[in-house]
Amino acid sequence: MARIMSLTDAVAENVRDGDTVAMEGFTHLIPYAAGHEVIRQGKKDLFLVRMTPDILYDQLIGVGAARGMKFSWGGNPGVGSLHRFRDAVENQWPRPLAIEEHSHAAMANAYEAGAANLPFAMLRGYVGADLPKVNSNIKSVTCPFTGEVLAAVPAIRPDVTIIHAQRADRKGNVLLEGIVGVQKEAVLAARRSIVTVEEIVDELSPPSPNSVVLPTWAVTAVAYVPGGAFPSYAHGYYPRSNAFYIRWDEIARDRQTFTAWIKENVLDARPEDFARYAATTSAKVA
Amino acid sequence: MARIMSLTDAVAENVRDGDTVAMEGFTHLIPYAAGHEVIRQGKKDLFLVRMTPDILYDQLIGVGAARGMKFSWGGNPGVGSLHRFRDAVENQWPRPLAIEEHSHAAMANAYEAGAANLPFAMLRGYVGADLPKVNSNIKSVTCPFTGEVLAAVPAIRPDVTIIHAQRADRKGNVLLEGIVGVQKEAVLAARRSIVTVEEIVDELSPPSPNSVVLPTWAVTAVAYVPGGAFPSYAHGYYPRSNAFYIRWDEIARDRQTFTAWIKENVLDARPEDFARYAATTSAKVA
Amino acid sequence: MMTDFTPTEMMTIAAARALSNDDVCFVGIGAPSAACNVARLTHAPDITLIYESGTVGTKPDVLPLSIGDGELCDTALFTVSVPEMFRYWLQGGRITTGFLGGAQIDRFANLNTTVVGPYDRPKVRLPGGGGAPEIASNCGRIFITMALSKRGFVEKLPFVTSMGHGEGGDHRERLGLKTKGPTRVITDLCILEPDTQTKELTVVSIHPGVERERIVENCGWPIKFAETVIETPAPTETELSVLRDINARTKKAHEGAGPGKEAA
Amino acid sequence: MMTDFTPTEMMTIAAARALSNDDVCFVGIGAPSAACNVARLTHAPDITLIYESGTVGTKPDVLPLSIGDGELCDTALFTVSVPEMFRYWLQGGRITTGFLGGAQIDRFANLNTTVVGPYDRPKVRLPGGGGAPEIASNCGRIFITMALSKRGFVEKLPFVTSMGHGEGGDHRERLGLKTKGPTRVITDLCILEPDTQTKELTVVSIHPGVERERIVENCGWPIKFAETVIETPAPTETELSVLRDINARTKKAHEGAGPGKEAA
Repeated sequence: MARIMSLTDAVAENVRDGDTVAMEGFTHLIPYAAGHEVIRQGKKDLFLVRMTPDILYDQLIGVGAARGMKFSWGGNPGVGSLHRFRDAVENQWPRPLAIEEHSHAAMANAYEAGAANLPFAMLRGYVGADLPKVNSNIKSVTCPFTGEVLAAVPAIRPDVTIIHAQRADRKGNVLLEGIVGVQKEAVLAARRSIVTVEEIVDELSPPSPNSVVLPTWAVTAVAYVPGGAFPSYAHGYYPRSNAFYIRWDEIARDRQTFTAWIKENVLDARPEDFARYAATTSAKVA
Repeated sequence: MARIMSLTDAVAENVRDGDTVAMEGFTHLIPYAAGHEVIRQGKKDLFLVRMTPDILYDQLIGVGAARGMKFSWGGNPGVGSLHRFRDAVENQWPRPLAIEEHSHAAMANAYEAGAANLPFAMLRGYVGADLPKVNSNIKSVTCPFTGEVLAAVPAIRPDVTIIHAQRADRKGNVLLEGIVGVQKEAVLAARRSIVTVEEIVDELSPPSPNSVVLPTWAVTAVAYVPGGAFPSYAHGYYPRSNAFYIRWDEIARDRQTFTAWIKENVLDARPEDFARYAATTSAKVA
Repeated sequence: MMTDFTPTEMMTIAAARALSNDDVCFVGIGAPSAACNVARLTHAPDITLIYESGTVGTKPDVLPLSIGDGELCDTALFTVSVPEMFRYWLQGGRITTGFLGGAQIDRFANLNTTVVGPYDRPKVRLPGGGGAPEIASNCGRIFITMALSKRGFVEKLPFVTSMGHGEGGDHRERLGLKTKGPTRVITDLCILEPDTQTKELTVVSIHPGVERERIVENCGWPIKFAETVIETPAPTETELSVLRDINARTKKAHEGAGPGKEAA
Repeated sequence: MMTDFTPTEMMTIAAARALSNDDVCFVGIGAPSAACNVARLTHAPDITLIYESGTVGTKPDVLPLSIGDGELCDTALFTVSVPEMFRYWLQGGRITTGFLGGAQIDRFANLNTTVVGPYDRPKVRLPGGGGAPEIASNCGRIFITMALSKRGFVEKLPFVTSMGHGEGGDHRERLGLKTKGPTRVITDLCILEPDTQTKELTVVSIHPGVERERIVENCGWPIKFAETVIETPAPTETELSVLRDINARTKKAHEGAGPGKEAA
């Protein structure tokens, strides 16, 4: 059963130095508050996994918390480069970053295989592409019926997955809605999981029998962190701050402005500070 | 784009003698009206596919419409045997029935692989079981990373899939809710598809962004057949007639009572006759 | 403590007691479904019941006739597609306990629900395995409940639909399985558990009023008894009334609907 | 017919015209997204737009900054998980048209969005392929839109992120692909299509007011012109006003939110 606990305790108990960590969210519901707590607690040598490492992973890489990263698209969506990621790959600053690069389809299938407790995933993929030449974790498998050859990648099985969701009930059952990305798969594929939520409610009341629910016995820890996805968004709660994504380009371009920003907004901040993003927005539409 | 048409035309155009046909529905939303139309039109030599062939496939087998069947559980749920199925397998009446038998997990994965356009599905399955000894379509595949051996089955790719759903909009987009079984996969795995619905509405209005919707361009034909799932049920419209399932045992046990029932309730009936099951029930709860 | 109960009631209640509040239980239809819901309505209110139709955390007020009755979905925490159920939840290793019944069982708790007679020329064609083959291998442990009879408890199965302990001993481990397999078989006369070494089913508890001879007579193989055999505690008043209530509600709910002429 | 428009506007509008009402289109972010939505708001109101975040049949009022903006989900017919998107819809063969951009392209319409320089010691590390490798192989056909420049249209790609026509000719068929691959590349100066035999990109249409020399100068390889080259029709008043309106709404929507101090 999931324990409902503070974000500080949830991260302290479940994220360990050296862990393989997936903080997922496909633009929507990115667990910023939890990622900042990981930085504040000085976790190190993490192997980060994420389809779309965006600003949050730029921050983790920039502070030197990561030894490596498995990913499929590492940019600031619609804006440009992730400068801290580039600085790590191009100049090894603040430390070298070992990368394992895939396509979205392969990553999505690899999470899916992890959730399904399979050792690998297969896909019609990578045809004519160069990635298999530089990534030894892209192999092939032959259909025993037709003889067709398909691409194969190892299942993703994180030590811990961290996501943000709209709400949980008091038993720790979690509801996600909207663009749900690979979060369900990432949680089910992981040994441990932390879910930060906008609200804790008496009744989960899924809007449809087939809503995306994670039952309490499939989650390790739930933490109440309203606003915890900012500058990403929580469908029905507050919108994405596209302006912050645009502004991040200036902040992250320079090592010093980045470091100053981290000090002010992460190291000297607390999980509760995210609440202002939930509070200052227009009324809920959900 | 799906065409909205009569059930008679939909079956006439899309179900051909000799076809591999999947009429899916895991207890819920079984397309009885459409199956009866297939019988009325005298379609023959069908290869039937279904995880849980229940009364509807008992009827199709009993009238001699099927040359074979791929399935994973062939009983009358909670009641007992499917007598027409048994008569075909045990006594070849009214004709022999070639069977390809799997487990539920294998069938579900095989539909999933069909929807995903993969040639086969893999699963942790059949360990220590005898089915692989009698079914040459159960093979194995080896993980290229760990060397583990997994079971493999061919993807299911029906010529035509037939399902029943709660509602469609006027463009032919379809919504399913409740126990959705493998219907989405069965439709996406098929070359052609027919969906009968309880209602045709102006706006589909899915109750959640992540509702189970089949877009019009993924469906071949939509037919308005209220009550078309009876004695199965349509969540939010009318309940399952467990009493009819119990009663089927007597009807089907004997070849003559079966044949008389088919004449009265199928051959001499029309799709519109199903409307009484929709009409006589308690108010919608959806 | 009641004395007026049927063997089937004793079986269901003994099966219910095997479950705990923390179980995430994959429920087979029939006797398992009754046992799981009696557990939920007595000592294990927070047990998670899962039916293979995709309903998770369901709390039916009446017992379903099929594994996909609307009642299961209406009262579920959520409902997933059947592929997801078998991939993420069962194969994913999220189920602590699978609860199965069967037509035939052997001394190593292998089950047959496929055929009597040769597969190609069956004397009796049974429904088949359904979810059982992978329930048996992927759940943390398996409970089985079926009435003891010579037809059901047989020396040799004509067909192994789902593996229990195979040929006994470490057979499961040899096939790479990490789950426990059948750890308890609850019948209408007694409770059996596999011997720790040989894995042969052995009587560990006998229901009140049942003679050892009756157990021996109703088993198709020379059944063994454990060194220490206890008496199964008789049903309590609460257990019996909960079971009888749900059975009565169920009977009422499943009657009614007309014979294909009138709707329910 | 307008004469006052920018090359980027011409590019977007020419790209929009390539789409039809019946298309089911997998939309890349940036220029493709603008083109697809202009198509939807002009001649193809029933076009189905799909973004890889899982939104199907979306009708955004403003252009998304990312492929997962809330606007896409709010206006979608339905939204699926990302694994389902890539498995059932893209790999499932349900997408008629994929619309891609890229950092670099070669004469056979292969794209690079991964690195400049060696992969292990990149001079410039680009974001990577994202969905592109499988969009390129699994969609019925591919449109590409990017501005013509010597840096972008190169003789040899340092890295093939997604395959176009490979080494040209029947390379796709030889790899077992049954989809068409890139059938059109829309730039700010002209439209290119692969030669039917060699598959080399060839200029088939030149935008109004553009000289052939300017095209030659801005391409990194000796670019070929088709025997018959037409002039791209200039944007209509409707096309331009739709494009400018959506760009204005988009700009307004993406501004605002404070610098990590105040919420949007």
